Amino acid sequence: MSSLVKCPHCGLRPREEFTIRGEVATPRPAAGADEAAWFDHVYLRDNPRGEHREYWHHSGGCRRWLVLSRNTLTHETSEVVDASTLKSEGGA
Amino acid sequence: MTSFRIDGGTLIDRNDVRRFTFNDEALTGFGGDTVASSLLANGKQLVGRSFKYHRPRGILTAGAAEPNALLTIGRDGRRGPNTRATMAELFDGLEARSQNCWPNVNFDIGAMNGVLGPLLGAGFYYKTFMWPAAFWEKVYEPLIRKAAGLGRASYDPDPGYYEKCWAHCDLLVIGAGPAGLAAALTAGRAGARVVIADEGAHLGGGFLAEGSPLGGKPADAVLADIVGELHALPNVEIKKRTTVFAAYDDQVFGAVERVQKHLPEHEINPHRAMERLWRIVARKVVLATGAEERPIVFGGNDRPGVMMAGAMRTYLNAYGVAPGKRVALFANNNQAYQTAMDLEARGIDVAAIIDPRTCPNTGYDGKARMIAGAMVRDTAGRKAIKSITVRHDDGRDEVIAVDALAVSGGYSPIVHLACHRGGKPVWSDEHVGFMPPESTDGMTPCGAVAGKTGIAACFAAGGAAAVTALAELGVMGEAASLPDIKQGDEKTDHIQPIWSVPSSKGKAFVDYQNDVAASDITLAMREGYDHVELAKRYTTNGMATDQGKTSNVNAIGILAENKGVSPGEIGTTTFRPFYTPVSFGALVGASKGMEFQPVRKSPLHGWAERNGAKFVETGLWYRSSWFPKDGETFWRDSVNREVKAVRSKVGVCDVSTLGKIEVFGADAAEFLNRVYCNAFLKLPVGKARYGIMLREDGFVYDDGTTSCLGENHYFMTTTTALAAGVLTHLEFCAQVLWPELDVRLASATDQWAQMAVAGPKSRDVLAKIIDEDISNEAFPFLAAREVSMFGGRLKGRLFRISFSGELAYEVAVPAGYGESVADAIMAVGEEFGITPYGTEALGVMRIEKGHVTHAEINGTVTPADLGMGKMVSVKKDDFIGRVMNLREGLVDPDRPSLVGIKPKSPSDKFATGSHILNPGDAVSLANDQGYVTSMCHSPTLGHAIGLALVKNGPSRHGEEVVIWNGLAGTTVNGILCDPAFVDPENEKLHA
Amino acid sequence: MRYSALSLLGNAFSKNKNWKPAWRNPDPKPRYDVIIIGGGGHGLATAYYLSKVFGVRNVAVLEKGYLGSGNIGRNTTIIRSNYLLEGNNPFYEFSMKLWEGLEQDFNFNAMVSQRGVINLFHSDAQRDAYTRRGNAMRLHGVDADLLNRDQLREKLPFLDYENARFPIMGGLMQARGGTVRHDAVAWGFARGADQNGVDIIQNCEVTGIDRDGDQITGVQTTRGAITCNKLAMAVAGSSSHVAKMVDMRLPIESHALQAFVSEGLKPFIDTVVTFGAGHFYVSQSDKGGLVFGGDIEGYNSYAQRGNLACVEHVAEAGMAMIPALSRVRILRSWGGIMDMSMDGSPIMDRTHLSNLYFNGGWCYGGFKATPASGYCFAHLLATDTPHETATAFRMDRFARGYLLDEKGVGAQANLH
Amino acid sequence: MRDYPLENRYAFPAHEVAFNKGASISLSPVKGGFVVHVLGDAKSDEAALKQTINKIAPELGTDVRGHSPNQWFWVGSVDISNDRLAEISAALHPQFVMTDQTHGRVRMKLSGPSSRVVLAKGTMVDLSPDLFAIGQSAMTQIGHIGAMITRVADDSFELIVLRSFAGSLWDELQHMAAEFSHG
Repeated sequence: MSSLVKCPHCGLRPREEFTIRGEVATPRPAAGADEAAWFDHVYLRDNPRGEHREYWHHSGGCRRWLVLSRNTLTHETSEVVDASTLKSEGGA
Repeated sequence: MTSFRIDGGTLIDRNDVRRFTFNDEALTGFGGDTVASSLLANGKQLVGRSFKYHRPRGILTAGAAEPNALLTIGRDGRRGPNTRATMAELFDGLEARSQNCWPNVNFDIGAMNGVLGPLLGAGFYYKTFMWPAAFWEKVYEPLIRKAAGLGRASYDPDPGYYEKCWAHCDLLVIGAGPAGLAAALTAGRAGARVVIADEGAHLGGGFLAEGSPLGGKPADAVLADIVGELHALPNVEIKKRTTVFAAYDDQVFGAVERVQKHLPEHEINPHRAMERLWRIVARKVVLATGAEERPIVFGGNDRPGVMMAGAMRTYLNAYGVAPGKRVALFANNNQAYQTAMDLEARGIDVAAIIDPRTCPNTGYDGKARMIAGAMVRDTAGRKAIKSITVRHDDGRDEVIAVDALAVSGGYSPIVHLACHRGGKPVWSDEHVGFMPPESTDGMTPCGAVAGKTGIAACFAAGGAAAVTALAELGVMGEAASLPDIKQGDEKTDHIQPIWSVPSSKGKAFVDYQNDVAASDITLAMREGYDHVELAKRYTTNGMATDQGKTSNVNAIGILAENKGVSPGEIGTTTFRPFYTPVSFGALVGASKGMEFQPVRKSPLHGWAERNGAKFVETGLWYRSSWFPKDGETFWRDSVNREVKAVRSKVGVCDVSTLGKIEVFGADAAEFLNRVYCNAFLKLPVGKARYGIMLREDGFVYDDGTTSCLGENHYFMTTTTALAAGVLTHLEFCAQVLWPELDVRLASATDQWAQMAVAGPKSRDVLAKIIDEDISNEAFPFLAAREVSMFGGRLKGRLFRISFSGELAYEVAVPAGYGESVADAIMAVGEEFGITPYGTEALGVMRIEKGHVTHAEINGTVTPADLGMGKMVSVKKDDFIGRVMNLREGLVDPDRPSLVGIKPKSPSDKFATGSHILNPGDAVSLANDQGYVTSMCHSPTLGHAIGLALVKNGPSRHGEEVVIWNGLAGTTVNGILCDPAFVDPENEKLHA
Repeated sequence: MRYSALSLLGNAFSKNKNWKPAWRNPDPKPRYDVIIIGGGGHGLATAYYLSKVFGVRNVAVLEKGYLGSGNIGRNTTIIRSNYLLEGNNPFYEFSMKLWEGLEQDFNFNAMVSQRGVINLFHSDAQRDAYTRRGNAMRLHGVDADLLNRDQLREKLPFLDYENARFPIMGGLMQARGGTVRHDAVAWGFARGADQNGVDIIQNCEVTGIDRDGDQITGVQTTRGAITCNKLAMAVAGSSSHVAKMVDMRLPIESHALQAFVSEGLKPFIDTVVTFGAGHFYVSQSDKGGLVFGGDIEGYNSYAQRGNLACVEHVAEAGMAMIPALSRVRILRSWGGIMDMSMDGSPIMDRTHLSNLYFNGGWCYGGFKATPASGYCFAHLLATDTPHETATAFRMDRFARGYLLDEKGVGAQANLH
Repeated sequence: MRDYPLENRYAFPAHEVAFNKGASISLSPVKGGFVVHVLGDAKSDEAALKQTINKIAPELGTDVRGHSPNQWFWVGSVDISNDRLAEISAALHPQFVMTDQTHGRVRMKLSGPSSRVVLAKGTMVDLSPDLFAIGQSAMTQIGHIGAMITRVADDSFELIVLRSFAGSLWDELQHMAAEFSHG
C-alpha cells in the first residue's frame, strides 16, 4: 500500500499523513558492539526487490511508528504493526 | 457559409441559440453543442494546423482522443490553450482560436516545412545541426523553439477557485455508456455505495450516438429512464464532466471534475470550484471506458473532412450535424456500416463504401455502392477533402468525388486505467486489439473495453460485472437488463486488420498531431530503433497531447507487419497517467498563492504587530525580525538600536516558536541521557542544561536546553527549524528503540507563549511581575522552575538561560495570556528603557557571543567541530551517535572547525558564504580552507564579525586569511579569532 | 555511417530508404575482456570511453530490456555542475566539459542546450548557502552568478513576485547548465561504442554471477553464459538486486521518482528553474512541453511509478513558483527508480571481489553525470585506479566517515 | 503592577460566525473550557481513565478523545483552575500523567447538512454517518493541517487544532464551505 496505509490504531489513512524513514535495518547494536556492527546498522540495506519491512511514522495521525511489510515491486502491503512490537521480537 | 445543421440531434436545444467566435468570426450554435459540433454545423472543416508540417487539419473525432482540433478557448485569466474542441461545451460568448499557425489557419507560413518533408524524416534532428559546434544554441535551437509548442500559456492570474476532495465508495463505475450505466444501476439497486463518473457532459456513451430505436423506444428515451432512476437512488453519486485520469495503488483513483468550465463568465459562481480534483477510494471498480475507433493509415488520411465513422454518427444523431453532402465510408468492419445507414436515413448521399475485405458479410442493404477488396490510397483537396482515390483489387485506381470520408479501422479498448499499476494489455486476434490485462486488481472491465459490441451486449455485460464485483463484497445483486432488445451482432463482425494501405500515395499519417507518417515508423526500424519504445521515442509517435489514443495501435501494427510478427509480440508502450491531461489548477486546489502552505502564528504575533514588527517566514512561522521606529529607514538601524538596548539595558523577544516537548515517565532521565550526547542523568529538579543531540551517524542533529521541572518531568526545547523533526526522532527512540522505558512525550510548543527577557536590567523588569525571589542567589544561571506571577493570578515557567550572552531569562506563560504578559513586561520595563527585539538582533548577539545555530549545525559537523567536543560523554556506554562519532573521518584534525573571523581593517565588510584561503594561495578548490557560516555587523564592536568553519580553526586564532567571495568579486583580509567576541568569560551570564 | 549535411540530403533524395542501422544487434560472444551490466546511459558511456579512450574494444554491454530503457530514458534532462563539495564539484564539472564537446565527439545531435540553470532562494539562510555553493563553484573555475530579484524578474518574468507565501529573494545561476535530449545520449553513446566494436546485447538479463574464490569468471544470462576478465555493474536503480548475486549489501535504497511533461506550449521558460520553498524543477523542451519533477515518493520501490499524493505535491510547488501554470495541463507522468545512497553521492569503486567494479548510487543526479561517469568508470576499469575527479566516490567512505553529504541530512536514503 | 489586566486571547479572527443564517453550514469557535493531554502508561486504557476521572472529578465529565494508544485529549466545557488541575494530576499519577493543552489546542465547530462534504475537501477519513458514530474521533490531516475531528451530533463536528495553525484552518474551512454559505 503506497497510497493508503491501514494504521493499526487509526484505520485506513492516506500516504500524506505519514513520514517514511526507510528499511528496518539490522537491529541497533548493543552498547559494546564494534564499529562494523554499527556501520552495518547505520548504512547497509538489503533493499530487496519484493517483500520489504520499513518504518512509517503516522505523523499526521496517532504519531506512532509503524512497521509495514510491503512489496517493493507491487506496492502491496501484507502487514502493518506498531513498531514497538519489533524489539520484543529482537528486531529493533 | 452553408449550414450543415440538419434535423434531429438529441443533445441540442434549438431554442437556446449561443453566439461564439472562431478566429474572430462570429458564429452561432445551440445549447448542448460542443465547440466541434457547432464548428462543423457552420461548415468549418479546417480548424488547425499540425505540429511539424503545419498541414491543414480538421475534426477527426467526437471525444477525448481528438488529435487535431485543439483550440485556445477563453481570454485573459481564463484562456485555456490546447482545449479539445470535441470536449469543450459551447457557451454563449465563447471565444475560440486556432493554434500553431501564422499568420492564420488558412494561410500558414509554417506549411513550408511540408515541402522539406523528405529531409525532416524521423530522427532528422539527431543527425544534423551539429556543425559548427556553437551553432546549436545560437542558431538552430532558437529556430526550432520558435516553431515549438501549440497554444500559448497566459501569464494572467487565474481567477478561478479550485479544490480537492476525497470520495469513498463500494463500487466505482468508470464510464457511463451502456455497460457503465448497467453496472451502476445494478449496484445502486442492491444498495451499494456507488460512484459513476463520465468525462462527458451527458451520461450515455453509446446511447448518445444511437440513431435507431431500442426495443421500439427511441434510444434517448431509454437512456432518460435509466438516468432518471440513477438520480433517484440516494446511494449513487453521479459525476458528469469527470475524467478518471489515473489508477493508483490501493484502489485510489484520481479524477478531475470540470465543474464550471462550461459556463460563460457571468454564470460562474466564484465560491464554487472551476475544477475539482477527486481522490476516489473504491473497494471495487467496474471499468466501462469503451473502445476507441482506429483510423486507417493511407495517403492523405489527414485531410480535413476525413473523420472517424463513429464520430460522424455522433455528430449526425446527437448534434444534428451533417458531415457533408456526399460522403464515402472506408472501413474494415461491420460496425462502421451503421454510419452509412444513419447517413442514408438522414438523406445524405453515401457515394461509396470501400471495404478492404474481399467478400464482407455485412448485412448492409442500403443504396450505397459497395467496393469490396479495395482501399483508399489518396485524397485530394487543398484545405478540405474534394475526392478520394480508390485502389481496386485489380490494381485499377478510381477517383471518387466526396466532401467527407468516414474511416474505421477497428476498435482499441480503452485499457489505460487497467494498466496504470503495471498491468500489460493482452493482444487479441479475435478483437484485433489490445485487451485489458487478466489480473486487474479489483477492477472488472466490461462492455466495449472487454471486446463487446452493441448496446444490448454491453449493457448486459455491465450488469453482470457489477454482480460479480458486489459478490466479492458480500452483496447480492441482480443484473439490470434492457427490455426487449436483441443481442448485439458482435459474433458476426469480422475485422480484417489493416495497419497501413500499401499503395498509399503521399504521406500516410499514423500520429496526426506529431506528423508521424508510416514511412517514419519503417525508417526507425531500418535504423535499429525497432523496439516499440525506441520507435516511439525516435519518431515521437504517440507523444502528442492525445498520447497516441488514435495512433499507437496502428504504429504497433506497422512494426509487427514489417517484422512479420503478431502485434502482441511487439507489445505496447507503457500506459502512464494521465488518461487525458489534467490542469495544474485542479491538482493544486486551494493551495496556491499565499495559501500554498498554512501559516503558523506565534501567540505573540498580535503583540509584535502592535509594536510595529517586520515579519519573516521561518518554516511555516512568521517571526518578528525587527521593530523599526520612526526615522529608521534601513533595517540595520533598527537592529543596531535593538542590540545596543539589550546589551546596555533590557529587551524582550518572542521565542515562542522554539519547539517544546514535555517529557514524562519513570525513565525520562535515562531516556534523555541516551538521546543527548552529554550527561543528563543527574540533572536536578529546578535546573536547565544545554544539550547536544547527535544523529546515529555521529553528526550533530539539534541543540537546546532541557529543564527538570519535577520528579520524572522534563521540559525540552528544540530549535524552531527542527521542532517537528526532534519530536519524531524522540518518538522513534521511545517507541522503537527502547519501548521498555517508561517515557511519555507530549508536544507543548503551542501551549506556551515564551519570551526572552535579556539585558542587564532584565532581572529588575521581571521582579516586578514575578511573585517569587529571582535574585542571583535564589535563581542562579540555569535555574528553571514554575513561578507564580502577577500576585498569584498566573502560573508561568521561568528559565535563566541566555542566547544573547546577557543576563537573561526566558519566561513562558499559557499562550492565551502571552500578549497581556508581553504588554505588562513592556509596561513595567519602560522605566528601564525596555525595547522589543527581533530575530535579527538575536542573530547579531548570538554571533557576538559565538553561539551556534543551524547555520553552523548544518548536518555535517560534529560537537568537536563546534568547539564542544568536551561535552561528548566518554562515560556513558550508550547514546545515539556514540560509536559513529568516533570514526576516522569525524575526528580528522583537518576537519573545518568553528572560529571567529573579523576583517583586518575594521571598515571592511564580507559576506556569509565567502570561502577562506591562505594569503598568497592560488584560488582553487584544493586550497579551500573553509567558509564563513554567519556574519553580521556588530554594533557592540563597531565592525563586521563572523563565524567560520575552518580547517584546524581553533589552533589558528590570530592567523591572517583571505575572505574570498568570487561571486561578488571581492577579497577581504581577515583574522581568525575566538568565536566569543563578547564576554568570553561569561561574566554577564552569571551576573 | 557518418551523419553529415551531405548524408542527410542524399538520403532525402532516396526517400530515406538507405539509412543504415545505428548499431548492430549481435549475439553474445562466449568471452569478453569486459562485461558491463546495464545498457543505460552510464553503461553505454562506459563502453564508449573504454573503447575510444582506453582502447579496450572486446567489450559487451548487457541490457535486460531495450537500450536506454533505464533512467537515461526517464529523467528531466537537466545538466549542471553546481555542486558544493570538493569531492563532487570537479567530477560534475568534468562531466559538463564532456557534454560541451559530446555531439561532435560521437557525431550525434543530443541537443545539448546550455540555457542556464537557476536555483531560487527565499530566505537569508538559503542565500547564504547558495553563496557558499557559488563560491565553491567559482573556486574550481565553474561559472556561477548570484542574481537579485530584479535580475531574476528580467530573466524569469513569470515567477510569483507579488503574492508568494515564500517570497523569492534571488537565485544562483549557472549559465552553462541546461538540458539535453536524454534518449539521444543513450543512442549517441550506443552508436559510437558499436562503431568501436562494442557488442550491445539487448534483451539479455543477467541472472547470476559466476565466481572462483574472489574472482569473477563470468555471468549467467537469459541468452546464455558469458565469461569475462572484468565485470562492471552500471545498473543504478537495481544495484542492490544485482549486488545480491555476489552477496554484497550496499548503502543504497531504491526509490521511485516521478517526472512529468505538460502539453506543448509556445516557449516561455528559457532556462531550467528550481524552486527553493518546495521541491520543483522545470524546463521547457524544444517541442514546447514543460518537463518537470519534484521529490521522490519516499518509500522503497522498484515499480517505476508513483502515487497521486506526490503528483499533487509537485504541482503545488510548481504553481507556487509559476502561478500561470494553473491552466496548463499535465500530459503524462512517468517513474524511474533511483539508487538513493546513504549520503546522497555516488559510489564508483572496486569491490571486495578483485575483478568486480561498481558504479551506482547516483540518487537524482545520474543523468548529468553520464559522460563523466562513463569516462571515469572506464578509467577505473582500464587502469584499476580512480580518475582524478572521482577519487571521493569510494565504497569505504561510509565506514571511515568521509561522507559526501551535500544536503547534510545524514544516513537516511530518502532525505537526499 | 500586580493588578495589570490579564486577558486570555483566542486564536481566532475577530468575527465569530462565518456564514449567513440559513446556510447549510456553520462554523464557530468553541471558547472556554479545557483540553488536557493525558498520557497513560503501557497498561492503561480508556475505561480505566474514565473511571478514575469520574471518581476524582465527576463535575468535569469524561469526554476523552483518544488520539494515540494510551493518549487522550480530555475535553470539557467548564474552566478549571491551576490548583484544581494540579490536584487531579496528582490523583491520576503515576498511571496517567497530564499536561494542560487548553491554550495549545483550540476548538472549533462545523455544523450543518453540508459539513461532511466540506470536511471531505480536507480529510480522507470517511465520515459517513454509519461509519463514523457520534462521539467518535479521528486524528487526521485537513489539507496540510493536522487536526482531530470528533463527531458531536448528527451533522456536527468539533475540530481540535494546534493554536498556531488555528487561523489558517479557520480560513481554509471558510473557503471550503463558501459554496454552501448562501442559504
